[in-house]
Amino acid sequence: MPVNSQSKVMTAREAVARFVAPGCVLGMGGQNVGRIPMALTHEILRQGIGGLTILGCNLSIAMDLLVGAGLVRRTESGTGNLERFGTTFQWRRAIEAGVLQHRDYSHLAMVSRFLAGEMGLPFMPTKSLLGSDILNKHPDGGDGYVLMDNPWGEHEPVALLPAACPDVAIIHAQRADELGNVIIEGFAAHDVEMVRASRAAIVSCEEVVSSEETRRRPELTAIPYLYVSAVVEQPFGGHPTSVYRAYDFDSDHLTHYQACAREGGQMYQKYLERYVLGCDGFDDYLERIGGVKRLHALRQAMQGMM
Amino acid sequence: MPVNSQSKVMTAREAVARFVAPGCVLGMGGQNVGRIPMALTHEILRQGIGGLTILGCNLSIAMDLLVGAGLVRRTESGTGNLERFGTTFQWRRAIEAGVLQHRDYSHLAMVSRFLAGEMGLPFMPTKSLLGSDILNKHPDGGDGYVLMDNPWGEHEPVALLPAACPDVAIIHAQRADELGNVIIEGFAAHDVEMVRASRAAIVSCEEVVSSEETRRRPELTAIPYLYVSAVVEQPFGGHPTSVYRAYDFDSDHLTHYQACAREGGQMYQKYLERYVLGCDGFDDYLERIGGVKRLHALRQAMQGMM
Amino acid sequence: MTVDAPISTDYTANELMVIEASRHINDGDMVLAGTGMPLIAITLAQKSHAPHLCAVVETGIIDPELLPSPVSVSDPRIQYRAVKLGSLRDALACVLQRGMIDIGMIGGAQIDQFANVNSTVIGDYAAPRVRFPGSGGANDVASHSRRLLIITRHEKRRFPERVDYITSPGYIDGPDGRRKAGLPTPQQDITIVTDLCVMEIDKGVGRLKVAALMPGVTLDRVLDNTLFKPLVAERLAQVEPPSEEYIRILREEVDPQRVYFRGAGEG
Amino acid sequence: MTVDAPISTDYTANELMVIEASRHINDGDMVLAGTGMPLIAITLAQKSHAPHLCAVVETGIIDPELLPSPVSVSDPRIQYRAVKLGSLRDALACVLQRGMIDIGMIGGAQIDQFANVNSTVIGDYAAPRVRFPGSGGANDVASHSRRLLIITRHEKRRFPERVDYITSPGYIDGPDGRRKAGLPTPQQDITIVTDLCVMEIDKGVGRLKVAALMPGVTLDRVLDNTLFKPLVAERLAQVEPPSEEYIRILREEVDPQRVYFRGAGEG
Repeated sequence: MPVNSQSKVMTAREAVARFVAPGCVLGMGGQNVGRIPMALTHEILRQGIGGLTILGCNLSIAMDLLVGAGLVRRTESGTGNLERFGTTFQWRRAIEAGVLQHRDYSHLAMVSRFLAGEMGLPFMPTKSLLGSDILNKHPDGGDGYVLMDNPWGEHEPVALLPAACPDVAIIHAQRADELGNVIIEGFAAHDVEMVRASRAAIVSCEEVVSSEETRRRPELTAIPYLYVSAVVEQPFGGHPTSVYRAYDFDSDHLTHYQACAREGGQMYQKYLERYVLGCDGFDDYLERIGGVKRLHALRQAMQGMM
Repeated sequence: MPVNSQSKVMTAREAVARFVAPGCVLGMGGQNVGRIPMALTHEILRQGIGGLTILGCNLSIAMDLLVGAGLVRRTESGTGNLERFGTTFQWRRAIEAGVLQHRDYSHLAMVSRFLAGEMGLPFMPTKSLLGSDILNKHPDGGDGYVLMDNPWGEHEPVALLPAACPDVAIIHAQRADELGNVIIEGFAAHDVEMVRASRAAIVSCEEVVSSEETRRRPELTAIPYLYVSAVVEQPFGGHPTSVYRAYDFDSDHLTHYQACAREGGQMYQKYLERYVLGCDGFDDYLERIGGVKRLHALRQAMQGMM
Repeated sequence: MTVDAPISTDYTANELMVIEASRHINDGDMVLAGTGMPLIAITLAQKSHAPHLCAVVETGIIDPELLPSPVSVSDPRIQYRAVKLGSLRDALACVLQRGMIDIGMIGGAQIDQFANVNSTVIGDYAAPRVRFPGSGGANDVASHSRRLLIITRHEKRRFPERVDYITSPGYIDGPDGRRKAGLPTPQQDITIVTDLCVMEIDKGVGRLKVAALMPGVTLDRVLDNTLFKPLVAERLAQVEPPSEEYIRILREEVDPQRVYFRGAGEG
Repeated sequence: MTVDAPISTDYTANELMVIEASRHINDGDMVLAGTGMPLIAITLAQKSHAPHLCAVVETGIIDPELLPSPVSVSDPRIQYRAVKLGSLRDALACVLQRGMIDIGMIGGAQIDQFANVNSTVIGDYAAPRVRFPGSGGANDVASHSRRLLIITRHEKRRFPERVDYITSPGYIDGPDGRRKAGLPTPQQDITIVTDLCVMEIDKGVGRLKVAALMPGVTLDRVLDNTLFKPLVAERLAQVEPPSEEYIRILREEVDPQRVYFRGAGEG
């Protein structure tokens, strides 16, 4: 089947319906308040796809929404938080309540696991984690790592970590072409390794460009189309997080989300209803959070930093 | 010592004298007829720095010159050749004569070893090499790899390869800035992993640009200055190999070199004298191979492919 | 730039904590700092005595010019004029694990007498009383940095005998703890800067020692606010109060929107 | 594009060898090809029946449009209009070792009855009579491709009972050879295309079987030029002669400068 002449551009609804299955292992891109795949996450929420295992380095507001909506069984990551805006409160509460399994790693450990996955390797060594309870207090009966001695050293332990290969990865980027070649601006976090390690990947982007453009400057391609299953054009698809050179994060909305997530209960349900479940797609959400005026201000804030 | 305000631009003579020591492990960038660090290699030849161990994925004409001049003790690589132009004949002869140690790996194996080095890891796993004599007929008594079973699999052998960390790497790129940030156009081969794995690195380039330019588009930086010891500006510094978007390889000169290398003896010594040892720097060499007219033709040949 | 005298008399304990942390950064250091006070401390250092520090941010940012009040390692404010915008692997594997970071800076919810840091859970790991965000890059920074600096508010509950969970290893259980665990930096320098004092690891015993007190703070106050019993330096120094210039830089150039120092300088 | 009849009567054995090899590439295949005839075969395939093949070149080139007469995997002629120009790791680790290559194509100095390939030495490895370039990416291609295609001139010395050195493993020593070695593709399809015939691996015994003969070539001639005794298919096919159109494409669009086919079509 020709792969380099087929457009993979589709709606978020279609992409999520086709590639995100109940009970699947979902890899999430971006970090904290940067390039989080919000539009795709909202679509998963609206389609109510549950029983998910979520993998990432930092897991942030997108993961918290899925946990808060009861769609997540397990997470594996280095952190769950929005940094200055606080912990991911729904996640924290679910762990404290014992209703969510979580496996701790460090950020380097997680990207190492994706690195193994993208290279077709069963594991990746690391010299992090040694001496820590991330190794010692392991909830999975020890299948999360193996210690070995460096065969070329003298009592030099190395931790082997199992490859992480999500069933489907979701990321948000600045640009992608119709074939699925992806351009990332600003920090890339773990997105490239994770997408290439995954069995399928959905990329939402601010703008779909022509593959003619990609072929004119192929050094800019962060991820070639070989790994990408669907391309979704959604301007502001990372809101309320930031997309470098496009728009700043929305501090007010993040603060509001965190207040609802911390409070929980009715207030959180109202957030979900108003901003996600009751929305007719992500553009409707963008209207509800303040529409053109708000988005324009976020663009201007980013321009001021260029 | 401030690293981000110091210019590392210097002559090839100075860079090689400072960073390439007799008996050192030298990593070489580029592949076959593409982006081979010829200007830096000529300088090593003129300075007569010997006892070298050379590492690379493919080792090509630059390595062959150093072997032919008797400066190399050992090589470790996936290949020694110039592909359609033939084997690296001086290298082949030296191995057949038993005067050069060589350790075989595959190209993936070599880049995996550099990958371990750049990540601060003692080794890297691979699923290549299994069942081959690259493992079984090992000349070093078995210290070149270790086989283990994947702890998460069932009788699934994995080969661990030791990290490769050259004392100094030499590469040729299109552009670098005065701090040592490097931009590579066209294929990157193993250059990024190798430079980051090395204790020092000399980068020659077609053009030194300003770090202001680097900071305007930091996604283009292939190697940040942290890993680079010296920057040498040398247009056509990859001749007779090709530098993408700048010039094509010089088929006539490569053919001539191969004829001399195959013939050996007097003829090879004459090549060395005429094109390297007797030259007053690389610009003098460029005059001798045909000067402006020849170089212009190579530029035009590349333009014709753009 | 001279940022010395005259001495300020109008500063908060939090401000001096960050200023003191920034003093541990030498010009030209390669630094990896986590979110919060660490990020603020390196921003201050870059704008004062260490203009040539090279910041490496875990998300993949190499040597940016730090803009005011960054709230996250993913904030666009710390991507400005970087020499490379790359990946988490570029930063955490190819710089940090590669052994190139001179000084790493992190925070933490609990720190114990061996300088072990907990940012994961309070209580039993399997059934936690309080769940924190987790390691992030902190375990990596603590494992691989040549020097480690930890910034935290000095509250009793933050300084237990033993952390509930070692997220980021200090000396683990004594002077040979790091070596026994196989950590690549077995003799790491570790410094804790709080709003009350500065503690340093005593490598001979692998435990924290109070090295200096903040101006106006007594040793008793430190001990009263520390659940473990730290060693105390024979000659207990006093942390230098900040110059007016440092305070100005901190308030006007580092955190002009008062994201970190609410109310500071407004009284 | 229809590149069928009429049949050419003016072609060389080398030309048909490359054309036959190209026929093994399906449109849309992800292909990794080494220098020489493999590169020529995929260039031909892209310009004829497989315009949507995705070429991955080991130096880091993804999906280029192949320009005429490339002489190397580093040739600028195979970087044109790629969707990504990346690294050797991108190609050999993240595509090939990741298991994404449908068909890998290599050459080789020796091929034995188990389809093991030698491109390293003739004679004793420690004291070789002839030293060849070595594996390059060939070992990787043979280890990880779903299907493997080997193109080589059919000369007696190239087909020994046992290769002097296994650079790229075929079935090693029998039907379970690849599985025992732990190769990720234990049941790989292997095809050898020469100027005399096409051989295929018989997975039941892990040995090569003559499957088809080039036009005008007898089985005896194949056997006379093969040091090992290959299996022979019950129904021995004949390789289809090329159409005039394929010959035209090969000569005019793939190798117009006669880098590979000196003298072809000039008689």
